[in-house]
Amino acid sequence: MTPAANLPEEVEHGLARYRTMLTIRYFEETVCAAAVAGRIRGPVHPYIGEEAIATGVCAALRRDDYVASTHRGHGHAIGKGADPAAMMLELYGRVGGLCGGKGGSMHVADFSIGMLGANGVIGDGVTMSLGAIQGSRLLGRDVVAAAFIGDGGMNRGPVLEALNWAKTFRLPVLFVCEDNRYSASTHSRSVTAGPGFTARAAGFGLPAEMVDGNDVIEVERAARTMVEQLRAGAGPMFLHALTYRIGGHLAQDAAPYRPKEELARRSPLDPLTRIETWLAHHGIETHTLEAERAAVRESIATAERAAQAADFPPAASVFADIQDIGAPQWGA
Amino acid sequence: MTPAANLPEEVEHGLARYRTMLTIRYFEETVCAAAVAGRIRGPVHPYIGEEAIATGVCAALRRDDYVASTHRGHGHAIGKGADPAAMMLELYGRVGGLCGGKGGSMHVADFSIGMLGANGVIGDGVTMSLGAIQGSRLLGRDVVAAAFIGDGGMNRGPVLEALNWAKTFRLPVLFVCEDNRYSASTHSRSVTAGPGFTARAAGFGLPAEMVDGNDVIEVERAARTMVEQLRAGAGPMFLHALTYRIGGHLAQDAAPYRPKEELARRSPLDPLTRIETWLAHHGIETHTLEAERAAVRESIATAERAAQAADFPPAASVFADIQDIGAPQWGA
Amino acid sequence: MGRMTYAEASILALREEMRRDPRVWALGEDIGRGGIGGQYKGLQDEFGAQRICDTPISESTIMGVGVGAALAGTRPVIELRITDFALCSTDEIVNQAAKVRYMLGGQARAPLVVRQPNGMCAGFAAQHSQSTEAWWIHTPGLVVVAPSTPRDNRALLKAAIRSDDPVIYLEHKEMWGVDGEVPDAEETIELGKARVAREGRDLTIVTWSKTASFAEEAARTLAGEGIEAEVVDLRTLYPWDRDCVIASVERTGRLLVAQESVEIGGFGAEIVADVTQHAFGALKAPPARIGAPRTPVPYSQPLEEIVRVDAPKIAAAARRVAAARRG
Amino acid sequence: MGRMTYAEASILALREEMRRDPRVWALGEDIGRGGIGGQYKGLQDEFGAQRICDTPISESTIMGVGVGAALAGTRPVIELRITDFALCSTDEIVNQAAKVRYMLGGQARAPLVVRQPNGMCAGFAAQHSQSTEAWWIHTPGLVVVAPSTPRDNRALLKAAIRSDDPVIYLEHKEMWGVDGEVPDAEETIELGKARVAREGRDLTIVTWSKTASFAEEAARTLAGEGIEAEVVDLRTLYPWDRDCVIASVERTGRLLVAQESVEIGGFGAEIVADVTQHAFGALKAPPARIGAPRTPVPYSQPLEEIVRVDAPKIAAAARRVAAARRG
Ligand SMILES: Cc1ncc(C[n+]2csc(CCOP(=O)(O)OP(=O)(O)O)c2C)c(N)n1
Ligand SMILES: Cc1ncc(C[n+]2csc(CCOP(=O)(O)OP(=O)(O)O)c2C)c(N)n1
Ligand SMILES: [Mg+2]
Ligand SMILES: [Mg+2]
Repeated sequence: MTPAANLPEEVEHGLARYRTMLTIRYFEETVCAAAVAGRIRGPVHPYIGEEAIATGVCAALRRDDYVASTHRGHGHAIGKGADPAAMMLELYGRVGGLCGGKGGSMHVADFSIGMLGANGVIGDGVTMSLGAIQGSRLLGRDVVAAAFIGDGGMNRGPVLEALNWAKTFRLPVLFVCEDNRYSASTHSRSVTAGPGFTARAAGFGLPAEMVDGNDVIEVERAARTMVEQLRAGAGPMFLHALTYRIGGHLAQDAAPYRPKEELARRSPLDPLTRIETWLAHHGIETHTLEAERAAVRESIATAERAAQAADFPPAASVFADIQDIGAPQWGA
Repeated sequence: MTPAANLPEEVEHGLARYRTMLTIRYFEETVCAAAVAGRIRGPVHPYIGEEAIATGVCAALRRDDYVASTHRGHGHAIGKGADPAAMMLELYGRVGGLCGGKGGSMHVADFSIGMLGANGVIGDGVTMSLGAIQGSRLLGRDVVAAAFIGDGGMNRGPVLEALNWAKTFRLPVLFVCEDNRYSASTHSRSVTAGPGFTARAAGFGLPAEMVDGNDVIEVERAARTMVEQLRAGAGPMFLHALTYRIGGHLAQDAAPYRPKEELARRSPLDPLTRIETWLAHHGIETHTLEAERAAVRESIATAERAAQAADFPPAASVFADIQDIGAPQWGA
Repeated sequence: MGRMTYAEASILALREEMRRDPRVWALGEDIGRGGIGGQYKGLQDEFGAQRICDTPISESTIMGVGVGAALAGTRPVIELRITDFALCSTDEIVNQAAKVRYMLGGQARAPLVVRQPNGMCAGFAAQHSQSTEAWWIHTPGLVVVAPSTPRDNRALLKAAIRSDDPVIYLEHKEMWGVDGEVPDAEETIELGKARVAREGRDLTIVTWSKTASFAEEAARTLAGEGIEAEVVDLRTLYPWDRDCVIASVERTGRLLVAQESVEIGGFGAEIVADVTQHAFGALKAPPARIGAPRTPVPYSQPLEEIVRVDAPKIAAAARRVAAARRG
Repeated sequence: MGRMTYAEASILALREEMRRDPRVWALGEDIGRGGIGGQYKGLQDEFGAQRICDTPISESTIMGVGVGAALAGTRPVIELRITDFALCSTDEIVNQAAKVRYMLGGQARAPLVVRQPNGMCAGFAAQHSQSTEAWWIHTPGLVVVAPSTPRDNRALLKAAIRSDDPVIYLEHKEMWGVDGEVPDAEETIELGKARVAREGRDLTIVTWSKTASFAEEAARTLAGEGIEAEVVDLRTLYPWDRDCVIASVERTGRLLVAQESVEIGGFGAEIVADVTQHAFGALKAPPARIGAPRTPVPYSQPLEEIVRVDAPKIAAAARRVAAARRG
């Protein structure tokens, strides 16, 4: 769905962000259904409700900039430009998956676009992103990194070490805290101390800002400003993005532990509703939005059909890419 | 050397602190000489120059309160009331040592007075002290803990996690950062970001204060105020004590990496000089101070002679106190 | 005698111990609402948030706090969610929990239990499917336990909580929903004692945790072929019941260790090496191991199946051992 | 050919590699002024603070940064000071460095070297005297190297840096000052190949790291008694040179593994188990191990001596192996 050529740039960007967010939303809805039905195995952490953050932040990045993700990584991958069809193949564990079917949901990665991977260990993506930048600096590359971390993850030692480290070495890293209020079934606030994450970051010398993480326009604006500064050498910065995990922690989690009123209060804040309202306000008509939705929905459905039809990886691949010396089957 | 009975309480306390600080200083000078001469083995991290901190903080604690220490732990042990003679036996690896000769310098501990031990791993004493308090709370005991940590250690993840944890559970723990400016041969400032440790602690919600860590009177005053508050339920607090490591990182370290001017600037700030000046100002005469010094010096010398004469632990003790089930020599 | 799941059996054990001893408490991420396998369900309602304590995502501090709390006289059950995350608190386990009693000359002890569900979990991939028992076996100061049935999970968890030694308690990630008979009456199992799950004269299969059920299944298959395998479920991995294993090998003359974890450098190597050294004369064939190849666990199902040690693979290995002759 | 110390040999190796390849750099605590064993002395002067990078005391991040930097195309040498502190970054080593290539389907690799001086250090007590090689052996994705001489330290460190696999590089804590001959010409040693340090027909002693010198000393003593021991210094612990070991055992018929680390669950168990499985027929006596008891390392000198595996203890064990008969 190419928008009319005569749209103002701002609106064209808005539409592009909408498309990315839709892709994430439909991808997640599709893989959640597949996980619940048992077609996709293992843990799937849906990004539903948080689409504006990955979309806005990644829009502010260059193709060769890095993104380090979390266990809830599909949105970051799509935001950075990974192919949803190859992601679908990965989640189905098939040939052609981003990681050859060997990683699954918690390891979607695409190094060709600087997407360093989802990660099964909270916080490790953050420290690794610092290294990717420190290494790149040594190689004379002017890339930056966005390191995503959850509100719960903000209490892990390595993440806190990383704040100090990034500032010490003045690394161009944008820490993005996706504050969806929950760590699995725990309300994060109940295990998190202090006046807030911006103050926490400031305690390590990082300029920090809080944004409405459900407003993709605002997220992108904040991220752009920060990324420009960091590429210019200002050192690391911290973006605290407030959002809400609309779904459960996992595809199968109905999240009964959440108060009904909370959900009711949250629903109107859905980032997709927000960008739709914005687009409508900027003159995009309902049928255009509907057409966008239909097109994205269809492309995800096609991707799922293709994944279901694809082959599983050949048996030999189980022993490939472990290490160059030292055969894995020794002693068997 | 009992001071004249008619001294004001304040001065009597000052003299008692002086005695503690002298004990630490002479203990350290003695064990450093022994380490350099090869009579004491393994790493010895002298507390010389930092005596006012352990002395002032421990003076604010009850006997059953906890202290968690670092690799540089002799001062904390003496401050909390451990017997220097039993410590000397420990460093000499002899029977009668605080840990039966099995721990050495990095593990001096005395549970009978809440001294949870020096520790060979930076930061682990801090997290363990939180547990000692959380456990004690469960047992209905109203104890508090002082957790010591170096300026370099303030960058370890577990220590940062501990700030969040202590505040989350409102644990009565006083974090004491002994900022001696160095982490081994590294100038800590070069690897430490942010406006300072009080801001860092405040980022986790801990009330924090900076004190002149070479002024035992000031340290004790600050610690007393905080300990009172924490025992009353105010939650954890943070004391940033500025000091200077007069000696090397280890007994054998001549610290050639330190600028001469820095040393020259620092010498007059020696905490022992400071308390001597204070005592003189409060009417204590030179010969009284000299007598104190002679007495402490003699008691440490006696302790060393006793340690050198003491037996090594019996061979059987190598297999004692490992675990109740599972003999250590299996398979031998 | 009633039926209950592996998870329910552990809830029962913890409830019984918490009622019996007010010093027993549990801490870990997200346990208040039941924990990753439902193994804490309902406990916070009964014992409150202080004794079933939800923590921040701070693995180092969870473990450090557990050690400190044990030193202060309580008996913490430390929940690390899965053994893979225990890698984030290895230092606190090895450098503190395991050694503190020794290096402080016996003036204090750390009676704690570290629960860290072990092993593969279908579809969970490389960072959530590890087995770590080999490491803890090698670490002085630690007792290591791995229950293979609901009944054992109840009785061994109780024994672990009562133990004055630090215990690494390895439930299996895929077993929470497995059910079995559990006696109504309170029961503990002595740590360090194995269970002969099945008797047999032709070879000894030593195993533990979930693999015990695969070994029993393999033994049933083999029985149909005239091979009678004795299956020894170790229950406690350190100290392992060498007397029981050696007595069995002396009867059968043949040893196969069956483990889910990576074979190279795994716990099976210790058993084979030890039995070889101490019962060499009794061996009618080279002792053998069956374990996973030295491969991270892949995500895709057919690949995962390749590295999974199951009953057919154990049976095949057992046939080779039964047929082999002293070289 | 000149003489230099083990530390100097490693400085030479790193200097040569850093000159050769601008992607090579090192990071760790306090290395700018030379590091704990002087093994970085002078390098910051030549290469600057970006390539010999002093870090905060943040073990998790040191290791995480190393992995990220390797993924971004550099070749970091990660200094963890001593293996005991590597326990603070076990997660990053095992869950990231070792697996990243595999779980990302080969789209990236982590060519890094983790230096973590291993073993006992006189008087350093329980938290500074551990050996961890058994853990890394067991971890898919890792190559493990342990140099036993200055010459090997130079040649193996160079090979490790050039390796595209993540390498756990275990120098020995007590060897920094040991000197030996090192060739002037550049030299690397192929990873995975052992060195026969001494030939002999009566038994094979397999060993590595500092213990190799004790084994050689024991072999000299034994020679005076008419026992000719072959000493195999593995150099690379994973993959270990099984061909070399098995060929030797096939000649001698007897195996003793000598290791400094805790015997139970140690690497020696793997060697004994593997050789038993694959060369059972060649064994004239039960294969044996000599290692430390399962004891934290005590501080006091006479106690420390008890748990230290030295030449006399190896010789005594070798005598028993040489005298034993097939049971
Ligand atoms: C080191 C580590 N500890 C625990 C877990 C288990 N775990 C997975 S997701 C999760 C909650 C994370 O909360 P948050 O960081 O807020 O991210 P969110 O799931 O809300 O996106 C936990 C505890 C893990 N993956 N890694
Ligand atoms: C986890 C850990 N990392 C590294 C070390 C090695 N180490 C011992 S002391 C030291 C410097 C500590 O500096 P600081 O915390 O400022 O304490 P100070 O020595 O100045 O008292 C280092 C790096 C250690 N003991 N533990
Ligand atoms: Mg969250
Ligand atoms: Mg310091």
